[in-house]
Amino acid sequence: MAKASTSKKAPQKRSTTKKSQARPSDTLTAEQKLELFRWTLMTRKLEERLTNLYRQNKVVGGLYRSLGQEGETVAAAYALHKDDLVGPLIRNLGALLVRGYPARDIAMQYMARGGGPTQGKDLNVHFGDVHTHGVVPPISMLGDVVPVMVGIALAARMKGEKRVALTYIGDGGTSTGAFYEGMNLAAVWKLPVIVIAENNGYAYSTPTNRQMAVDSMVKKADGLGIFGITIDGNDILAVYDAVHEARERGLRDEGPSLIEVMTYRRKGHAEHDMQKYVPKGEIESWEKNDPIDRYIAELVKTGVATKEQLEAITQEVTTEIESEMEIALASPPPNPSITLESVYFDPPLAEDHLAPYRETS
Amino acid sequence: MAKASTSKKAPQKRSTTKKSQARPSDTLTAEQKLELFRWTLMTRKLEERLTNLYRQNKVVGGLYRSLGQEGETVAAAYALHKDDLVGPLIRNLGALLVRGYPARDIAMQYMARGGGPTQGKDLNVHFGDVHTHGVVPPISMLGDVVPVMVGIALAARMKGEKRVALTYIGDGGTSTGAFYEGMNLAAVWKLPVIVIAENNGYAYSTPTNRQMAVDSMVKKADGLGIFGITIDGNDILAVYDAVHEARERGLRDEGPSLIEVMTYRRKGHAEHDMQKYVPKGEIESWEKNDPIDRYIAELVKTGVATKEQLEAITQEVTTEIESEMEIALASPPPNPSITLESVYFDPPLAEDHLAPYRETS
Amino acid sequence: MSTVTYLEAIRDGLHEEMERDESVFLIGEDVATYGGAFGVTTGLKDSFGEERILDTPISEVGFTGAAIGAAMMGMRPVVEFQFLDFIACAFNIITNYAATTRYRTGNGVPMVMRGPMGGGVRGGPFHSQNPESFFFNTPGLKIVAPATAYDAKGLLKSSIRDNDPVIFLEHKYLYRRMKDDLPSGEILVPIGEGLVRKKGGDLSIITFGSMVHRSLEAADALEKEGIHAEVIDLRSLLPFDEALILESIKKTGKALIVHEATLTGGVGAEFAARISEKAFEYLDGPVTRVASLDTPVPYSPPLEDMFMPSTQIITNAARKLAHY
Amino acid sequence: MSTVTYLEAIRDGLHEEMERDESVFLIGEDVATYGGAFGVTTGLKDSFGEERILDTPISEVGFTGAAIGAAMMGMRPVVEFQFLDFIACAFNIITNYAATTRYRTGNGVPMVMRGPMGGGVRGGPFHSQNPESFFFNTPGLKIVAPATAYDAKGLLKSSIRDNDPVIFLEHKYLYRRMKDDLPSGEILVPIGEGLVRKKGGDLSIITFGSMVHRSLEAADALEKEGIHAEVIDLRSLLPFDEALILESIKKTGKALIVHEATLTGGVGAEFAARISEKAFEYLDGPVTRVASLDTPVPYSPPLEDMFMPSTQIITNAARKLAHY
Ligand SMILES: Cc1ncc(C[n+]2csc(CCOP(=O)(O)OP(=O)(O)O)c2C)c(N)n1
Ligand SMILES: Cc1ncc(C[n+]2csc(CCOP(=O)(O)OP(=O)(O)O)c2C)c(N)n1
Ligand SMILES: [Mg+2]
Ligand SMILES: [Mg+2]
Repeated sequence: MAKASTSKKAPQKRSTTKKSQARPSDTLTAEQKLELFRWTLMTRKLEERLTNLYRQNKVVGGLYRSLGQEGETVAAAYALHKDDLVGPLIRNLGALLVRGYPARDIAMQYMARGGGPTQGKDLNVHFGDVHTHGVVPPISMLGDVVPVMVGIALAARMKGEKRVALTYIGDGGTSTGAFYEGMNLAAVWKLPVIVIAENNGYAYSTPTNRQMAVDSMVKKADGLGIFGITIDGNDILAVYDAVHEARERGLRDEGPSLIEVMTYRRKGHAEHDMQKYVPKGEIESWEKNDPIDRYIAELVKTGVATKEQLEAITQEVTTEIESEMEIALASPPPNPSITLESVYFDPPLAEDHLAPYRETS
Repeated sequence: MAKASTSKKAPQKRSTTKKSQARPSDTLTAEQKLELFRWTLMTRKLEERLTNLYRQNKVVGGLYRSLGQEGETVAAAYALHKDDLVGPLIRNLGALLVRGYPARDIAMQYMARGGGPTQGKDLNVHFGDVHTHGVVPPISMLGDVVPVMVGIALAARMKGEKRVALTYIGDGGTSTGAFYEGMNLAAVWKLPVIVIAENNGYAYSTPTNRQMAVDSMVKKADGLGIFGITIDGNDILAVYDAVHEARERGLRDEGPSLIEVMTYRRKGHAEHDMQKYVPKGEIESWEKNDPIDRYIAELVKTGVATKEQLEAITQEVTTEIESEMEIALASPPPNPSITLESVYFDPPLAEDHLAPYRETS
Repeated sequence: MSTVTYLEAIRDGLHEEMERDESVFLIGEDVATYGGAFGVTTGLKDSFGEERILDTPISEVGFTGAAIGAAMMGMRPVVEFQFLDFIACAFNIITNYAATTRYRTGNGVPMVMRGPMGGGVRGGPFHSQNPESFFFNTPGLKIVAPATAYDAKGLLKSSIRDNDPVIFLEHKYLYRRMKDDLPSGEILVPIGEGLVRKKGGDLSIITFGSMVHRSLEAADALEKEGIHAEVIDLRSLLPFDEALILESIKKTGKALIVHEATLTGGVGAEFAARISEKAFEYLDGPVTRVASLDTPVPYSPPLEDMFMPSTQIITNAARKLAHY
Repeated sequence: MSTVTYLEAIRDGLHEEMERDESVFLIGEDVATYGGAFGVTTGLKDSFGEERILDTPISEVGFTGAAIGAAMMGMRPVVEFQFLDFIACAFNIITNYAATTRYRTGNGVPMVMRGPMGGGVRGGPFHSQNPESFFFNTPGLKIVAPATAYDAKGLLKSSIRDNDPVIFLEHKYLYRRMKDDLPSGEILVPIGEGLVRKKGGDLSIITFGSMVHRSLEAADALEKEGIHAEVIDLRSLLPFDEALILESIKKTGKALIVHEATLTGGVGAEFAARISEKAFEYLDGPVTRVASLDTPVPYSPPLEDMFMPSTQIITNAARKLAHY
């Protein structure tokens, strides 16, 4: 069996448009470009704050970071329109912010508080409402969100609505049969499904070359008969461009797109993972390729903002997160009485079965 | 969604070896070439005889034909060595013959007789013994045989044995997650697994272009990072060549091969299927491309045998099948007492639970 | 009034609901052009077009997942499994996605998962299964199992209108063997309500699906011996009509549970457990179960006949219990 | 003698069996380099190499299928599911391929499927499940559920040597909380044999896995009130020790069944059904069950605590039954 090696170079391609052509991101206003900055930064700052809460034992269970990947998540979600739908997974916290969920919601989820979107019934980013926020609530089983997004796009087409459905999946998640069956359906039915395939080097401890035998996930797209492209996932505007184009293709009934974003998971699978399996120097080399640093440089270079302006936004974001965390921390744990609620639309089936034994001794 | 159209041309490629190079089948002796003829013919004749028994209500349940596909099944199995393993599905009856199961076994299975290899516990080609015949017993759920063959190849490698594992799968079956997950494992671990992907136009009533968005299953191989080739499935020696080469690649630790064989299912999914969904003339056009007719022409043209010699073999085969059927028809139904046997290696768990109620009233 | 088979009743139910509600659609293998392996959906493509009757690739996770997504968006998908044995391939996405989403998020996933199940047709181990127990320990799912053409139609229509995922078990042995005269008006059978198919005071036979008919045959045979069995057709399994069961047991004091799935871990155990907990004081005999033998479903007729509960065996068990 | 945790006992069992028998190997996600999500397999790669400790892509059907194929060839694979909740993804290939092959062909598929299951660790709906009931109605499978370090090791070794597919349920709550002094010699706990953990004459508590410990706590509490509960740890669920259960009930006349999975359709129903059929004459009170509430497993501590049977609830139910 092949030896592990993850030192892949991030390719330089940015979009399908030729060098000479205008890129979709060229039409973004300075305001929009700064909004992109703001969400990306907020993702990072919020996760940092959550790590803090985790160390204080306020987070219940594990904590999963997207350090180094915040850009692709946010840019992809940002390229969608209001009516589109997005299905974020654990490392796509940023998409929830873009979609309008306040930081407190995520914090309350992580802290298992009653004020969180699932009232403490489910954890971390496992929430979402297709009607209010266009967000599809995921489950843990990797791959399953893909066919669900296909059904979302199918429903939109049936209703005559022009909406696309975007989800993210890790290199590891693309090994699942659910991913394959879902993508094949979307391919045959030419549905506007966009998948951001996050090639971040690892699935838990397993490097990408022990996960698949292809050297590019574009080949997986070819194998499905759909559009595929590999882009630099730490180049925020490149991700924006690729999703923008995928969206247009989808709405022209040209079918799904698989966008492989080359990026890197700089933290372990979860906070407890000590990353012993990571070769020396690998993390450091990717630190130099940080999406936020790069975007700051780009914004400054292209004159969208000065360093001082970006610093001001950073201050704002930090302040906002602090006040959000205050609200989250003030939320009490859920009331046990909700445990039996909402299993069905109809009343619970076996409300009474432990009741006789609940009286104190 | 795309319109159905199945009028694909069978491509002319025969093997990966260049025109000028020697083909593996060149080294087959006349005897071997006639053996190939014999098995292919026996497959057809046996299935015809089973159809007969089906019409006489002697077959219990459905009957599935491989008319028009007998060549690829037999040639692929024939290209294996004795120690290799094969996992035939419902349309690969011929592989069982090649592997040494007498026609009676298949007939007894189809007629639910006690003398059949599963003693009437399972049906049609659902049998096999890896130890005695190198045959892996399939289950109905499509795709599942693929990861099982991967495990077979894995076990052989662990034991240091040079053996390959071959299975067949329909165009429809390649849509399953089980197929994908299994092939991906084989790809990552570079195991000698060979898959004959039978592109026979339909999965039940569903044409191939409603099953997948690729125009060639070689693209599926590309998507998995494995070797893939499309060949003319009704060219018996071409199939032999492709499997022979795949086998050698596998034993050189170059990983799995996907061989798409272009062929056609000339009968319905099962005997009860009236094929109303088949465009006019399609079946007839494929009748002209019959694998047996073509092989006969080739054998005669290349001087391997005369028409008369082939006619003699045909007579022999017919006679053999008749005597086999006699034996099969003489087999009684199984004794009900075996119903509880062999659920476990250990004695059955609940042997007694209906016993108290079995006494006659 | 018109006489329809169990199979036609399902087709009619689908037809009526698709006409009534634009959000209902059908998805599965070979359901459109071919009309389904058993012909349940024959003609629906002509009435509703390929936009609402969707042939799929062979991908149980794919199309079940697509149904879940569509249901989230307010559609009401009906998923056909070509044989219900293949629902096993979608077990994960059903129990983990479809079943939990309302609980977790407040938004439900209204969808029906249906297909031919059950034995007696010499289908062998993979075309004969009774999969109800697989899903019976998963809160969030509903399971129904009609025994007659009337209930097949009425329960299907209720299932499609239900706001949660429903597994609709069609017994293929009954497809063409059962017929009912159906009134022309709307038929709706509420989920969760059982029915006394035959009244009697000596013992209660609690059953559903194909075994309703064998149990009724057994009850008729016993009648001649002066034993009066009450036969309860549960119709719904999750939720099931506990009140109806308990009421009957309180009258008869004896419970015989009959199902076609294998004994150990079959849903009958739950009925037995409820009875022995909640009607303990009323019991005049052991709670008895008759179910298939604990083996895979064998194919050959003598084996399958030995495997499945026969009318004779049900009769014997009922007699023994009555005489207890 | 050495003191080992439940988790270490499993690791030691794996190590011993891999040393004893070359055909044993381990396959699963992150089991080699990382040593498994919970560290159960830490160090095994160093001892046995990557040839026998195989990290897989994320493909539960793929690697379970591969284990089936290898088992057919005479190997004895041990499959790790990173969390046992994910065994749902392989439900089809386990119940249809692994479980039926011996019956159909005479050749069995010896393999062990193991992983961390169960709640109480705030894992939420998809990292806390008790999946035993999913597989309980599938003849051909075996299921074991150790409650102590001793049994974890002894049952694992027996499972690996068993000639049929065994689902080995490791309760993650017990991984580091349970410790035993293990003798240095070979430990083998036979599959199918339960154990009386505490003797008593007033009622029988029938349980397994994590609930053994809460049941023992309940029994201790009741002791002070003068109520003597017998606590039976089934250890194996399929097959389960019916004789031991019946023997105890014949003595106490009262059965309380406790498990962590949700009530409706849980395996406890089967135990209740067997008792009410086979020990009917001995029963002095209703067969009672205490199990989790019929909902998905909620995440937040107050909800999960409400959801799962507490020692207090078990005590109350046992007291009520004792006083019946
Ligand atoms: C079907 C399934 N199997 C196993 C797991 C356990 N698991 C959770 S995350 C993970 C690794 C995911 O890797 P990847 O898809 O590359 O995403 P990343 O963590 O890199 O973002 C695994 C194995 C799971 N969630 N679902
Ligand atoms: C997982 C699964 N889903 C559905 C079926 C029902 N089924 C049996 S054969 C068949 C069509 C198979 O088509 P293909 O794979 O192309 O093989 P062919 O019949 O053409 O040889 C279907 C849908 C099945 N056996 N397994
Ligand atoms: Mg990854
Ligand atoms: Mg086909």
